[in-house]
Amino acid sequence: GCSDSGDGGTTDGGDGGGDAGGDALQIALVSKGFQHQFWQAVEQGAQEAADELDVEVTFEGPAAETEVDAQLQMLQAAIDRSPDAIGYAALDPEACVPLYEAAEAAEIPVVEFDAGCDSDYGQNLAATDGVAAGAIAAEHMAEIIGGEGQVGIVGHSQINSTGVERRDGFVNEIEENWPDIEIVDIQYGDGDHLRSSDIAKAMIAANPDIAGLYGTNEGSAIGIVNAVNELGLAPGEITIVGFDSGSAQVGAIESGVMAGAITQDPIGIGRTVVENAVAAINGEELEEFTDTGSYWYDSSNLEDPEIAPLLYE
Amino acid sequence: MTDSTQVAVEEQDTARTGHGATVRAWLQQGLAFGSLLVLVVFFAIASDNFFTWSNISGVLLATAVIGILALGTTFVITTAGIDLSIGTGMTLCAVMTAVVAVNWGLGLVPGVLAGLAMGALMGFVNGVNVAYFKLPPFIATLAMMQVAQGLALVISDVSPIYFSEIPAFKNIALGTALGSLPNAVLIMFVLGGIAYFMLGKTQFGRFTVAIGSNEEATRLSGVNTRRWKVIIYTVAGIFTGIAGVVIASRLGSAQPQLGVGYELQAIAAVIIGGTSLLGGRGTIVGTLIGALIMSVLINGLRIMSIQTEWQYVVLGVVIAIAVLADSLRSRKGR
Amino acid sequence: MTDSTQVAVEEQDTARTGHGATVRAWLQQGLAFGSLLVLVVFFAIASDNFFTWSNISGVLLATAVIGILALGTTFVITTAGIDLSIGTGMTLCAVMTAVVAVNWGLGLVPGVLAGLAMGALMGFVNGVNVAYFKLPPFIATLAMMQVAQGLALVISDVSPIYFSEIPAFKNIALGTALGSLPNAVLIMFVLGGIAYFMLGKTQFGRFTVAIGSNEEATRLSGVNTRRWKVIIYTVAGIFTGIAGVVIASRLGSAQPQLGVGYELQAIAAVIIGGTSLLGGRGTIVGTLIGALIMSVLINGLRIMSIQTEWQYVVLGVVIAIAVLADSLRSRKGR
Amino acid sequence: MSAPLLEVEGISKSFPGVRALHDVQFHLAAGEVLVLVGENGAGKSTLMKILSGIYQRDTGAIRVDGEPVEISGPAIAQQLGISIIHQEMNLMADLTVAQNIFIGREPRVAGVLNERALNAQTGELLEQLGIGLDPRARVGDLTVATQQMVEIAKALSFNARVLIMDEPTSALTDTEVETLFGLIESLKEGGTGIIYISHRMEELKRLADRVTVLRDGEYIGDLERAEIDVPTIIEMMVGRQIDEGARPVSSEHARDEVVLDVQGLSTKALLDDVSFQLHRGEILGFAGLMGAGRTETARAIIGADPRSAGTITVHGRQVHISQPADAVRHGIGYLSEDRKAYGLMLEQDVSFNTVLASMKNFTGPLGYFFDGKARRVAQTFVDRLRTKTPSTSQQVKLLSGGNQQKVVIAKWLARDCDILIFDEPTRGIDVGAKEEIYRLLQGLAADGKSIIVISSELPEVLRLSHRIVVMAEGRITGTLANEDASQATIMDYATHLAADVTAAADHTRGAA
Ligand SMILES: Nc1ncnc2c1ncn2[C@@H]1O[C@H](COP(=O)(O)OP(=O)(O)OP(=O)(O)O)[C@@H](O)[C@H]1O
Ligand SMILES: Nc1ncnc2c1ncn2[C@@H]1O[C@H](COP(=O)(O)OP(=O)(O)OP(=O)(O)O)[C@@H](O)[C@H]1O
Ligand SMILES: [Mg+2]
Ligand SMILES: [Mg+2]
Repeated sequence: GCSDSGDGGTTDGGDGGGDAGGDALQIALVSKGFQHQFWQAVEQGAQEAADELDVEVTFEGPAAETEVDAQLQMLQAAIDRSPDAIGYAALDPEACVPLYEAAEAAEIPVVEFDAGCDSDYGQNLAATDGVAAGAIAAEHMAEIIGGEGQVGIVGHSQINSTGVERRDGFVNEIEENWPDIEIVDIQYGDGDHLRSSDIAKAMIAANPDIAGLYGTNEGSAIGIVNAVNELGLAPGEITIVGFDSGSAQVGAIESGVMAGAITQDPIGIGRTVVENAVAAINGEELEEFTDTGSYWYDSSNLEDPEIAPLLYE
Repeated sequence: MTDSTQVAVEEQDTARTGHGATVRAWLQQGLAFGSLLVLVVFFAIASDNFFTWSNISGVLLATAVIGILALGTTFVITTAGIDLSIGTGMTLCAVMTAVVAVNWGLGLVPGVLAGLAMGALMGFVNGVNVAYFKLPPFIATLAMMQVAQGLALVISDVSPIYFSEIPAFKNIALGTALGSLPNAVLIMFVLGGIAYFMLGKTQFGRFTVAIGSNEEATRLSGVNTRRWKVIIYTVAGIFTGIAGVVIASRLGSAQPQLGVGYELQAIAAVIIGGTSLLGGRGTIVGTLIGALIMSVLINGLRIMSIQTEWQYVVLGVVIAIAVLADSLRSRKGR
Repeated sequence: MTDSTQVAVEEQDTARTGHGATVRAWLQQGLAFGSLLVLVVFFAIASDNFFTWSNISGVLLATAVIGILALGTTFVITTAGIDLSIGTGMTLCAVMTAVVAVNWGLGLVPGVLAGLAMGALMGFVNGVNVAYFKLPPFIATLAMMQVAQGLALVISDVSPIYFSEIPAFKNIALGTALGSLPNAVLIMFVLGGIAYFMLGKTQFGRFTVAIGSNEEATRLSGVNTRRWKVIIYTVAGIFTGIAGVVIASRLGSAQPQLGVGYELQAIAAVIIGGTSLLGGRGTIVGTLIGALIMSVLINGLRIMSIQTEWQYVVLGVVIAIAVLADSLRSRKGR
Repeated sequence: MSAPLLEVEGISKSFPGVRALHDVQFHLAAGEVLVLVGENGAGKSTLMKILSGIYQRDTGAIRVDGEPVEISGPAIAQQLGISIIHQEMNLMADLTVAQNIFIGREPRVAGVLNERALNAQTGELLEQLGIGLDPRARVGDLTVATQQMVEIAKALSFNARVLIMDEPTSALTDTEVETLFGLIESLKEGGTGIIYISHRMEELKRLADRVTVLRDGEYIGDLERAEIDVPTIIEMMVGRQIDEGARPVSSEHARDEVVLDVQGLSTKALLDDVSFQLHRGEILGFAGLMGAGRTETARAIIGADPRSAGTITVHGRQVHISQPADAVRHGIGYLSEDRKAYGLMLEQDVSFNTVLASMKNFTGPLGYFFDGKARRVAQTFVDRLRTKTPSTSQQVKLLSGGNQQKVVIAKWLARDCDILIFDEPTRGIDVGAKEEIYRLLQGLAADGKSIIVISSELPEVLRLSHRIVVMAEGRITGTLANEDASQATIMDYATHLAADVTAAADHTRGAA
């Protein structure tokens, strides 16, 4: 017996299917965070899939993406709960290895999302290619500003893989293909809206001719939008390229303050990881990698059927 | 013989203590103000873009939230207490405002009032925990810090709440009622004036200082110290509530995950300004200067495109030096 | 006449103070220990998965880093000081270890020594700032917190450094020299023993308590309080260094962005254990119990799959209650 | 003749603006007791702090055995064999008696503290000194008087060649004073030179081999033992004559109106059925030995400590007092015996401290505080009490001990309570000022205020009180009219219950 919860409607999940087994499968998702909209969307997708497949999921993550240690403890606690499967998004690819061994010993299958662990035990990684996403952002930025001028980056982390990849993808693309564009400054605001807007304002003050600003996640991007609003600049005077989704970014794009942004498919990631977890429990062979993709969206394609579902609130 | 001493005594008076505490307080602030001037001059020379109106007004705006938090917490620190809950508490107030104004659809005024009430409530609970349950302020407010962080997430349903339906809300912080200075800056200075009056010119302020100097002696003097402590923490809570409203207005949204770390910045501003963590010595003007030092420094480093990691290092060193100058001076005074 | 007074005094003594300090200390710890037991029993009943060997050893392992930090900082807090630099300082030590061991290729032992030396250096600087430059400990260590955070990023070149080339490094924390308990746990308990000895049985400990009770009186008794304060902060720094090595070993890497927030957890553990922020009263056993309370609580909430946001709320409330029980008791004791 | 043990010459010391000492000299021979006298703020403590390495002199020379020395810190003073009992308590409250006395000199075995040896050593010392104290008691739990004994034991433990005592008896009752004097005698015989500072004139005759008088930081003169005459000394100290007022008689206050009626007051720790009445216009003295429970009675009345039983009636109405604020509201003010811990805000200025208990008088609409008015009132008290301070904005910690005490008194005079409880009000106050304070209290009583004076100085109790309550072991053992009281009768009441209790205690101990 894997789960100990009493049968029959203990929690919201138990829709009393009345099948032979009775107890629903338990899947523990340990994510990189839970407060950001991105992770909330992942959870949403996971929940949707869970409801369809009639399994129960738990979802947790540390307060900040710096808390590697706290995340390991969450993973440890998840293993000790002995669920039927675990979904894991590694904050650090090395530190998780011993815990994967523990999971293996406890015969709990592990599937991965967003970022993987350097262990052979994990199965399938459902994620976005951050470098590619950053390059797409750079390409659009460069085209909009006409291939020349100064741009700045407000990053959300100089060290987490997402922050680094999105920055590097952007920087590489500019350096390789856009010789007339200069990246004048890169600073990091931890995704804090307020700090990001103060950073953006300082960048604009320091580089009055700046043509574009790129924010590497929702908080950074909205920070830039706020900065431009506070400075009273006309929409489009500075080209803003953002990342992720959320109603504020969608609003900024609709009003023309933001040129466009990259969205990933967090709901898809959530769905995939749960589906894969169930498949793993059933002993199915899984692919090594599922690219959930990243997409450019702007005022022209907001309503497109491929894009609209990706724009979580 | 008596005469000669008297003369000596009077001389001293005019020379050094004058109006004793007052002069000392001014010296203190003078020193902090000196540090601020040095920073401003340095950055003005180092970067052409520092001393522009737009940047200066940006720096002031960036000071507002920390400044308002620091003002409230000056009272608490003057009682020899500390308030670690101001950062996440501010967030909870912002979220409360948003929930009432947007989610419940009650609009701007009830939202703002709810935010302030939330701040007062948190401060009240802190005060009761400290005064009546004798919790060390560090623990009482650390606990509140956690609770506020959790509750902000819970009542916002872990997602930001936008004020897009109430466009007027943005004006609280970003409107310009007076000239071209954002309202948030005005709010900070007005609150500074009120706090200055409260600390320096009222019974409330006297008791705040007295409790910080010697709580037991204050109690034995017939002052209901417990009740006053509750009042002091509640007042600080109201400042937290105002900061919450201001930050929500500035961001146009309530961001429930924000806030951790603001408390240390605000406390640092208070101490840099010259308020003593040991209690009994508080200065409102100093606090505002301290907050300005912090934000000028951060802004200047950004303007100069110093790498973020080096910004931390410089910030740490400058904080130490700013307070060092003060502590060396007061050592000489001995 | 003298006789009668003598008897009276002695009677009072046995009746009220007993073995004075000792009894109080035991009561204190007894209380903290009681809270711990309550938590353990509660979680054991609430979840079948709590009281498994794997989970218990997991909880202990999770306690190790905070516990080691809390041990060192107990000394500092007993002097009525505070150390906010332990969180990011630990990170800087971890990075230092990695840089020397991996980047410079000098291997395990020099790496570990470099980490400890880094810790000692930070503690030393804190101590000098506090003792000789008279910086308030809060500011001195807040500044160090920033500096350490920045330096950790700078010397690691803003990226994690992995110990994959030195597989033995992992054993420092995760090896099992004794039974199946991870070494990190052993290290914590051994350090606990050492700290217990240092605080209770050595002149170092005696002066630590004396400085926290009345620094001026200690100085007037002919103790070189400034030098001892430097020593105390340096010792605390070495504990920080050890914590840095342990966390690096546990993670198999030095994560330069880690650390913020650990200081408050460690300080909370110390206070929950019964050490007074006002100085003069420190307990090592209490600190370990305090650290265990924190990690049992966090683990238990996770095991029970409580939503993260509610975990914060519960954590805050339990911290308050754990210390409340103590403060109510000591109020009665008066 | 060989060089004196200790000799100072031409010592001057100024603090920013305050000239505390100017060209002061004195000398001390081995086996001699030199008593240093002078008004509050005359510079006595400052001079002693220079000798013990806390302050550095501006000019002048210090010679030990004829050799010039530099005393740059407390440790150096210790090495030179100079040991001091400070006027203000300087103990580590969280450490035990033994740990306090031997801080830095603990017995160690291979670096490990030997607590047992430490306690044994301390026990021996205390026994030798005739101080009945458990070496393991935590100092913070002791009363002021007991703490003072610990200070004394600590200073003596150094086997110093020069022992400085800065008002060691200000907190002691006669019993401990006797113990201390016995100690001083034996130290003298052992060749220790003792510098003794006191405002208690009766002690001069008992102790002094020589008296050195300071006034306003200057050396006034020396008197050999044979020349010692209190009025002369007082005149040298204050520059004028002080005539002592007469003892009051109980019938002086004719008014029978009871303003405070305490019945059956008990506390968990000590008090047992304490009952007494205080009349309008009366000064009621409380006498007793150290630890008799006088302070505790006062604290219980004003609600500073919890009561286990008892009623308090003020002006005929039973009142509920659970904290000092309630007491003050009902017109009862309490001046604590421990000014540093419970009386003053040392960091604040004279004006701040003076008005703290009477804030209402200085508060207008919106809680506005009238600072100017407060300063004026503070200044009137500075003048009335002759407090030596450069201005009302001087920080209290910079005043001399006696002047600090005057500030606490001013605080309660400013409050204008109907009922005042003064616990050791003249601790550390010089003779001249003392007499002024006595007159002030009598004036207040004459105006219809009622005053309780707790004092360990029997002459003071007799000088002031209409009636005298004597306590022992937490109980009232007698109430005397002034005309029926003498030092002898009071001591009798103060000890007779103690004797009973001792017998009982011995009995139970025997049984156990
Ligand atoms: N640190 C200081 N700063 C400024 N003034 C001081 C300081 N210490 C003492 N004084 C002043 O020096 C003078 C002498 O003080 P001191 O304490 O030596 O007097 P004292 O003779 O011991 O008086 P008392 O009998 O009241 O104890 C006083 O006027 C006092 O206010
Ligand atoms: N905080 C306290 N808790 C418990 N007992 C105390 C406390 N303070 C004092 N005592 C004890 O209460 C008794 C009465 O002390 P109190 O101070 O009332 O005596 P007193 O007559 O004022 O004498 P003195 O002040 O000269 O020592 C003493 O035995 C003392 O040890
Ligand atoms: Mg003196
Ligand atoms: Mg007493």
